[in-house]
Amino acid sequence: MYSEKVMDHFMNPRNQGEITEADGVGEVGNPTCGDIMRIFLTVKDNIITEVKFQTFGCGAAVASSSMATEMIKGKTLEEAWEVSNKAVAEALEGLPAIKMHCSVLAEEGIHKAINDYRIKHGLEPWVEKNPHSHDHHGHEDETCST
Amino acid sequence: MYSEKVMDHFMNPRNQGEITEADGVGEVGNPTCGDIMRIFLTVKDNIITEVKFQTFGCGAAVASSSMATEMIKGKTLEEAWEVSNKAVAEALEGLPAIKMHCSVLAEEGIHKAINDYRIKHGLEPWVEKNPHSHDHHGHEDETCST
Amino acid sequence: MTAERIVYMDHSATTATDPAVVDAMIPWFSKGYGNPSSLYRIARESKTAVEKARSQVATALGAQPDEIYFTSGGTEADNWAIKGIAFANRKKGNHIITSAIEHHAVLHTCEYLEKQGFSVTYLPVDETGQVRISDLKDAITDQTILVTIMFANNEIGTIEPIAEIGKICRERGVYFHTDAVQAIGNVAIDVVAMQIDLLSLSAHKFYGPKGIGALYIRKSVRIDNLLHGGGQEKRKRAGTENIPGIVGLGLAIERAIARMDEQNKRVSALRDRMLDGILKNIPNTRLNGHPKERLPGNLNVSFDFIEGESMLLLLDHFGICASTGSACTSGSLEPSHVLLATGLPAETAHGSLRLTLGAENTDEDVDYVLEQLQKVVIRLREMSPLYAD
Amino acid sequence: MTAERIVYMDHSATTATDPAVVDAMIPWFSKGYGNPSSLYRIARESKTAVEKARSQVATALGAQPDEIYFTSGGTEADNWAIKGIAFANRKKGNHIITSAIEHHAVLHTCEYLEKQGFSVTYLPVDETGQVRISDLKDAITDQTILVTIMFANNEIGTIEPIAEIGKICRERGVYFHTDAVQAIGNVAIDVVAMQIDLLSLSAHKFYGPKGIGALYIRKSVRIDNLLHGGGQEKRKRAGTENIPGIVGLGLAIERAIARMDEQNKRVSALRDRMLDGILKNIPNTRLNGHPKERLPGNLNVSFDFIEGESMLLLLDHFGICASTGSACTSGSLEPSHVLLATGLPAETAHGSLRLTLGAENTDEDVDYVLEQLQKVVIRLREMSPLYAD
Ligand SMILES: Cc1ncc(COP(=O)(O)O)c(C=O)c1O
Ligand SMILES: Cc1ncc(COP(=O)(O)O)c(C=O)c1O
Ligand code: FES
Ligand code: FES
Repeated sequence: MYSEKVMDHFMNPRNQGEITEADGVGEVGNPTCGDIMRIFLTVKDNIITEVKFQTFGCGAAVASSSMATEMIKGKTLEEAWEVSNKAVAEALEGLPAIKMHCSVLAEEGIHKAINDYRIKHGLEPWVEKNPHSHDHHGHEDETCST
Repeated sequence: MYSEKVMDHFMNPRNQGEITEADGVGEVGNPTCGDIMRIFLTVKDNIITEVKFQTFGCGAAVASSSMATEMIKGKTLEEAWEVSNKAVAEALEGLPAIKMHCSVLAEEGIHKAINDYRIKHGLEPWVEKNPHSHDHHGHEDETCST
Repeated sequence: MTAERIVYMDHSATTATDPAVVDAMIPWFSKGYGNPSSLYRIARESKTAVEKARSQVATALGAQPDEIYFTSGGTEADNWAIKGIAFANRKKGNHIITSAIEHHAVLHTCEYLEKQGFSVTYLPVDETGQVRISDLKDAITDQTILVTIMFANNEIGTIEPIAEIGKICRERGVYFHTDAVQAIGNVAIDVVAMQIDLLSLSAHKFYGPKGIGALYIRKSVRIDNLLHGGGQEKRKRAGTENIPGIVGLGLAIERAIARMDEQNKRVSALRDRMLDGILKNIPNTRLNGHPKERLPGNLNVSFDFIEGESMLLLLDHFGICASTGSACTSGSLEPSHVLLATGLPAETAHGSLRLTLGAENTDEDVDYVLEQLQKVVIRLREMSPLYAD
Repeated sequence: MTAERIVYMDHSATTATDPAVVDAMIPWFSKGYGNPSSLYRIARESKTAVEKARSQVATALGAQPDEIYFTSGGTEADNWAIKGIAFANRKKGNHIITSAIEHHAVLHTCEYLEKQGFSVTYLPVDETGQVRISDLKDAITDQTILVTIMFANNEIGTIEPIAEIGKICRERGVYFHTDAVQAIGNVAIDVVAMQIDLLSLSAHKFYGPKGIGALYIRKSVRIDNLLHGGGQEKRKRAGTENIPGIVGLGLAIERAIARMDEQNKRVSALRDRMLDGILKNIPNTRLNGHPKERLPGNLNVSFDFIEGESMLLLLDHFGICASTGSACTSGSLEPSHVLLATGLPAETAHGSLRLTLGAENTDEDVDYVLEQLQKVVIRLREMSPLYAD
């Protein structure tokens, strides 16, 4: 069901852990839906020098956290903001349709962490360009019931 | 599906054939239902000295004709009249439920042949004590549609 | 006492599973037994096997793999297609068209739907067993939601004008289902070219295992589920997948299509020789069904003055496996509704014999059957009060 | 990279077909392939094999052979029982009672019937997963035609008070169907003593083949057909019989019953040892289901702070086959309706693991799973933002 890349990132997650004195932290998800993702950033000169994640969720959620954090490491905040869930999924060599929302979590977690940093630094939070519907488990026209 | 006895009488029918100058002949059945049975009797001193049958029908019909004719040979007409389809079926070591009506044909054929003899000899025909319903193929509550 | 020799000429009833198919199935019983809905490796392997078989079926029909749904056989496929379309499209209309010569899996399903308030037209057939296109055109109304006409008839072997029917249904915006249970492996099928919306098949009719079949459902067709439960088959057909059966079906259909042309040539030549021999050697005999548009292995003949079950019993005694349209065999009420629909009188229908040839039959089989059949017919006619007249 | 060692602990999902059962099936593919509806010898032999299997199933349930009908599996049996009773008894009433923890084959069938105008009561269960007899009594009205409550639950293994339910239903003149798919071979069943009117089973859950099951229908029960067509199964279930499957089912159930007591003792001892090990070695863990009234091989535990699918993926990496009640595995919307019905919060349900032990499991398997499972849980908790708190 999962690509080799997904399984690699799931079995050997990059950047797993926490940063105790992070410059920005973002938490998204909902335990009743079976997923929570927390992203920690260290920012120096507008550049993400360190990033860590903690994830409670499925294989796709873990792999997405791992891949997304890899993708934003060393990037400017502007560049990091542009990393979409689609890009994460593509870098993972695809996700099953019903698992696309797990990559959305990663995108949202990063956005939240960046805005946390911005707010702490007295900056306007950026607004989501394409807010994702919270059609959590993405099945047909049904939505997560909790 | 059929007992060994049925198969024996079907494969080696006794008394198959016709009696050209029979004392009594009875024909029953209906070609559209897939069965016709014709019984020929030679009667001497009220005793059936010879009997033959012709049958168009299933294995049970053929075996019933064969067995029934065996059972009445050498009997008085009164005794022959009493040979029931149940007795024929029992002598055949049983018939499948949906094939019981084939043995009824044999009983009726004999009755018809005896009454043919009686009428030819100016006697009152005997009446059926337990007329069989013409629930031909005997299936549940349906009857032969032709 | 029973003959040593067995000549099986009842391939339309069922076929022996091809040993190569059995070999392909075996690993999926005790080794690759994982439930495809599970996540671990042996389950993923089962899933892969199921998807491979789905592609094999799709290829055989000219369909896409995601248009193939596995069922427990032809009967379930027919029931699903007809009830599923009827209940899902009831708002559009309540009229269904079928033919008088369908298999009971279609006919009894239609009769059930009549009890549920649907109205069903049973198209008559001509003396060869074909529906008339003009009858079909006349029968379609704005209430019609489904036409279900079989690809080829199981008793008399007649092949219906499927492409023409498909064209009309598509033009009139009516779903077209065909019961192709007898056609697979015997007739070239292309669901796109023939404009078929739903198609039923059953593996045991083409040297696959019993208890497995499939329904082709063209994308975008609106259909209700028949079996409710787990999310298998893209949530359209619940129930743990019969992996060995599905694998067997996939291989069997692939092999059936691969050898179709060559086998049809061989089998129809045997069949034609047998027909010639019967008509030449046995008087008062007629061929039922279409003289040309018929399944390659199908022979259906009626012998006057005798009854089918006793014919079968004697043939069985000589090791010959065949079937009949006589009501006496089944204990049903009427001889074959198919033979009657072609205009055959009931008494003649009672004397019908179906011989359906297949993969293992040889020239020697034909000679043997011709010889024994002649003896059997003579013997039964001698016993018959009809012949004696 | 994947482990060589495979430890299968998902016997409630499906089981490997017993090689002795496969051996018994094989002759019926390519040799004894006759269609039981036909008349000739190889067909009569098929028929005999089917009737033998019917007796084997009847014996296992304390039923009569003519009360057993073969189906394509548990799903079809459940669909048939529930829809068949509903439609045949609609004049008597339109109310059905079931439980909140049934398999989807029952639940989705009931939901379908609700759309057809029936009214369905879903009885709640207590925290162990048992329905309360007083709830059942209160729910029965003069409109009630059917109670359908599973014999044993597939997720948490809880065994329901079937004999008590049967007694009440019989007293109140309501048909009682039980989905015994998980119970066969694990719990002694007697349909007469337990006053069961209909019972579903599926061979692949007790080391028989997939794609075959049966429905027990007590004599005189009024039920409609589900699959219409040929006259098979005493005109109650159409479709050419799956002879190898039926033969396999017959032998599998006979063997399952014969070894039941001994196997239950062995398997439940392994299960209990595993439970003890888990509760001792892994903190923040709880057992789901009934502490005693549960299937011998069933273990269902929840691990706080982690999610089931990732547990399964890691376990699979170590060759361990298990399942979970997390919604994330199936892509469905909610974690297991069964766990939620027992009052478990959704976040805990997401961390549930079902290990179902069976015939091949050994003491070494238990040791291995205990060792790997502890590592897996630690690893995932280290990654979890919930645990980190
Ligand atoms: C034309 C036709 N349709 C449907 C069926 C039913 O298929 P099955 O018996 O495999 O369910 C058959 C064969 O029995 C058939 O010949
Ligand atoms: C309790 C229960 N009922 C019904 C079923 C359905 O059986 P099958 O998948 O064999 O159709 C299952 C298993 O999947 C089950 O565990
Ligand atoms: S003669 Fe028709 S069933 Fe016996
Ligand atoms: S976290 Fe629930 S499906 Fe990925």
